Amino acid sequence: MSTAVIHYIDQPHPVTGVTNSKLGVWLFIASEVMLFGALFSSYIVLRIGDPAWPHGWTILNVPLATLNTMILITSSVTMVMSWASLMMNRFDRFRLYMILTILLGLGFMVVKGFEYAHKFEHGHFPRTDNFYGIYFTLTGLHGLHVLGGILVNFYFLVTGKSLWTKSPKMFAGRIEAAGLYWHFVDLVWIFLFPSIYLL
Amino acid sequence: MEHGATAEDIKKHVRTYVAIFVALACLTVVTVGVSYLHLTMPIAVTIALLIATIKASLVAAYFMHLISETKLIYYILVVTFLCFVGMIVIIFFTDQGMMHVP
Amino acid sequence: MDSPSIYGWWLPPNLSAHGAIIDQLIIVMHVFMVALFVGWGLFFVYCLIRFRQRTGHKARHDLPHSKVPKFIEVAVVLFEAAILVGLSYPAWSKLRTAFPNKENATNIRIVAQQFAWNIQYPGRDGVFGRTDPKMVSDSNPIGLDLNDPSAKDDITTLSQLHFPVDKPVLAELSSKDVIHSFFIPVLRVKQDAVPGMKIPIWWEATKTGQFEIACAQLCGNGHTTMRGFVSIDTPEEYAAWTAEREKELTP
Amino acid sequence: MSEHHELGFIRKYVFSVDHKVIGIQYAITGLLFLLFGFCLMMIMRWQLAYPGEALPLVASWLEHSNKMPGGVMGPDLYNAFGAMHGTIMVFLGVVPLAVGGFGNYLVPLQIGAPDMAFPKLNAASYWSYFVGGVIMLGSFFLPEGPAQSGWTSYPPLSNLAGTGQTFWLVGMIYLVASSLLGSVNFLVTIIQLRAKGLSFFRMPFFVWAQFVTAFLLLLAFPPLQAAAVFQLMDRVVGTSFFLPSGLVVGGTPLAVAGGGNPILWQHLFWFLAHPEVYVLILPAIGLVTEVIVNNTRKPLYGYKTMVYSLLFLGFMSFVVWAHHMFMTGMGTTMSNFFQATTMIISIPSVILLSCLIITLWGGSIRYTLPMHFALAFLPMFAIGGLTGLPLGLAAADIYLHDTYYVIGHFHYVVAPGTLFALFAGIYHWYPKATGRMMNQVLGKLHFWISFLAINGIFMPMFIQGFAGVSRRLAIPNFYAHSEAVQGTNVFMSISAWILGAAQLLFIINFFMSMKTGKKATDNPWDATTLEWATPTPPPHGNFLQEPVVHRGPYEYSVPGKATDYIPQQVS
Repeated sequence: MSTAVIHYIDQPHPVTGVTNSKLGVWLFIASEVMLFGALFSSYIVLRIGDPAWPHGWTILNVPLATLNTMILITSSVTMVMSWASLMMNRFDRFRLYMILTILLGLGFMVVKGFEYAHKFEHGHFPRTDNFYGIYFTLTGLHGLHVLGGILVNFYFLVTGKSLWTKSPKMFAGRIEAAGLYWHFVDLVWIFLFPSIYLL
Repeated sequence: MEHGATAEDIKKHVRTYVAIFVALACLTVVTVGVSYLHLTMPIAVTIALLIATIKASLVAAYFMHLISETKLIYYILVVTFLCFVGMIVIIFFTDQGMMHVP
Repeated sequence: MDSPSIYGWWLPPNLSAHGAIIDQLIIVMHVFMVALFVGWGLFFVYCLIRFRQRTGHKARHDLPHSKVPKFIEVAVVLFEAAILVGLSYPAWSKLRTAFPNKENATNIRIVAQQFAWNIQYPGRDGVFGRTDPKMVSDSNPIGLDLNDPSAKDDITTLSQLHFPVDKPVLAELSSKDVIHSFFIPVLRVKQDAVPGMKIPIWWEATKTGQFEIACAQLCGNGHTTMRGFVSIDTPEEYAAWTAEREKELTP
Repeated sequence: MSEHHELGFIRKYVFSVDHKVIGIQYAITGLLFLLFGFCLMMIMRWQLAYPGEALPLVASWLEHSNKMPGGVMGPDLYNAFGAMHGTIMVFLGVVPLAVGGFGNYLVPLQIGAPDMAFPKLNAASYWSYFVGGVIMLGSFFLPEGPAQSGWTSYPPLSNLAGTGQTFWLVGMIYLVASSLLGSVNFLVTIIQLRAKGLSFFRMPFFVWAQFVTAFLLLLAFPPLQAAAVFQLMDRVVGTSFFLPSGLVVGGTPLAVAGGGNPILWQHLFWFLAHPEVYVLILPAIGLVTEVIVNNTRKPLYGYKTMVYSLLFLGFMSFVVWAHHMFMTGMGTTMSNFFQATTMIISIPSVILLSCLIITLWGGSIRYTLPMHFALAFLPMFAIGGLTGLPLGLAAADIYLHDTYYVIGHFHYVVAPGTLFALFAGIYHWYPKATGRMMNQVLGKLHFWISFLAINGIFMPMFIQGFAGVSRRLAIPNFYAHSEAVQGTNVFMSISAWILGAAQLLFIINFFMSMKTGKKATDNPWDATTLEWATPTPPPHGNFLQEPVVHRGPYEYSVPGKATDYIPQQVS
């Protein structure tokens, strides 16, 4: 067996200055930018092609969505706080903030669930017209990304203790990576919210 | 620990995070308020996108630490942004390119 | 079908006014490509023979950089730019912007459907009748709305395109179901028929004869048998043909 | 992480996280799919050569089969085989073999890394590809058969197709996910895990090719993912993103909301598919460069020029996609833009090819078996590239679009181009992977028969293109202008079957040489790059001690040195 081992897992590469996981997450975010870019450009093309496209605020519940936006922004803050408390060697504070982030994420999904249920009751389905099609597809895909983020955060919450004791720097790097993904998902919602609900 | 963060440093960070949070919340209220004015589409779109870009850059700069990031990540983001703009502009632009019955 | 086949192993004869520039572009490009390929090929084979491994012959680590490849490369780029701006841009803009005006052109509408071409003529009043998807039936494939006065005199045929020679034809191409592609090899005309879009195309035939319309875009199982017939008539034949069709319209 | 305890069979070979085992898994699966896609084509060639006649030998077995009654291939089965031939060869055959197989196996070795940056992610990307492949194969057993609206699956036709299309979409989502995970892995490995002293401009050109390919995969695939989700919503949930209003299918108006735009799918699909075709050719150029430089015993001509044109090619491939869509009713402004970018993108390809040919000047060329394939790649890729020019000019494209000229163009780039480069790669690195050389006689036979047969198939396609024969026609001689060139179809079909037979030689050689091939040393080709500095076959963790790189990748025939090559890691 050779002695070689994969480097730069826990400390940054001397030249590039980043760890493997951070670079990997940023590359993954780059591909997500292209995914949501494609979704947005399709939304633009479809909306231009259809002059009878209704305004978002005539159909959708804007106050509820504003609340949802607030929830997601707060979860972004608690996420970064959980990372900061790891930097301050306060694992208990990390656990508190991570639980908060997960609860806020679930809250976001629950509010979205109510929104969808409300639409379905009134017989508005994705096939009703392209406005609903785009609404359900874009917010649905974003919702799946939020769900993915919740699962990752939950995994780190559960296995956090053992990883933290084994190698604190590596665990802090992983939380930062999870944080980057979570902030990106919040960033997508920051664009999604006005373009669908407010225009 | 990264970039020599002492406990004191992190406390300063925490204060900025809370400040950013307040800024984001206010901007959200503003963008919703503007939408209640039901402005004409071109104006509404530019305002909404402007506010969204400000909020997005706040999140990216402070929460994602892009302020103090390495050159490599900037390269990747610049290339991605160029391809992103290439896709958005040209797909948007193509609709004008379609011929119209004379 | 025409007795001695006019089709062979090279481009079919060009019977349209705008076809000449397309053929010229294809031929010029291929002369350029063959020249490049032969040049490359000769240099390639020469190197293979002269620099093959044999006793007493050593590879040279660093070589004097001759300027020749750079000149050839620049020449190739300039030639390509010349063809692009000189031939291709004008040919394309002529076809896509210089539409003949409606008065002295034969106006037709072509509606592609799964596995046939519906051709609609405006009739004597020169106005196309309104069509409505809900009125489509076996006898009325394009859903012509018969209580619209201007639709009464519209002649509609299935895969039979007739038009007079030496007169531009202004066609409006669309499709009922999937994407088809209206292709007449001898007239050098090819245009996708996209459902939901009405795309104007025009051409002008310079010789009479009977030819075929092919479908160039996969449109289902009948894509391969979706043939239409083009008959380029003299003005007299065309007038006789339209008169015949009008007789069928008035019961 | 190199675990020290011995792994069980399953974890060592099936769910392995070693980049070499995963590379071989990708390569074997890719080769099997290539063979399967090849067989689909060989059956289609029978219908094209003898339209309407029953297949020989097997007609009696298919007497009352519902797919091929009496052994005669109907248009539905022809379209199904055509669509799946394209999908399997591109997404399941060439990309996994070129990027998954060669990339996974060679990149860590050539940059002196013990493994890929994320070994578990590497295994996950293989198994996501495997699931996508199983779904694609599964769609053959559906009552309505697999997807049959072309490998491009343009709506509205693909929206109205049978459930095979839904399987195609779900399979595509898995394949796209696999390529995305793979590209993140490649980029992080190449950026982070290069050995000490291995700067970016000392990397072998093959690693550069994989680097640019990974970027193309990373940024171009997501739009197809979005388009596949939209089409899945259209087909399954009934939305009408790609269905315009007022569609009348089979006499009855379609009950959908309408308002969609079928051209939107074409934009999203071709936004991916053009970088995808560069993903097919860039690793091939990388492989060919390694083999040519090694066998001409002299440094690569214009290494930096080639790297810059590679990067320029990579970026330009994002802004040329609409030259596939000149006929969809495009105005002058857009078509002029895309004609210009298509002409511009031909320049780096010409530079790459010219640098490779000029590398031969002043060399001492050894005609080894891999060199045969690598040298054959050059003129074939030249024909493929050049025939792209008339298609890039919108006016000439009016006549040549969707004819057999297009099929000849891209097959010249992919078949004698990429596949010959992959064969060169297999013959070149087989000794490193198995410790034995491949049989020379079988190899030479395989080369010469394949070379002649492959030109026999694709050269007549240009003649059919000039005659105006449209592509994807199940009955080849239905139109008068296609009846005139029907003779070429018979010639092409016979060449296709000869090519098929020639591949048997390769398959026999591939498996036979594992046991009976001539023993090979660690560096049989006297090469300079790092992968030859490992024992054969390289153990888990690759290098006994971490290599340190002292010079560029191609230091051959340095004057005043004992041997005519100096490996990178020799101090």
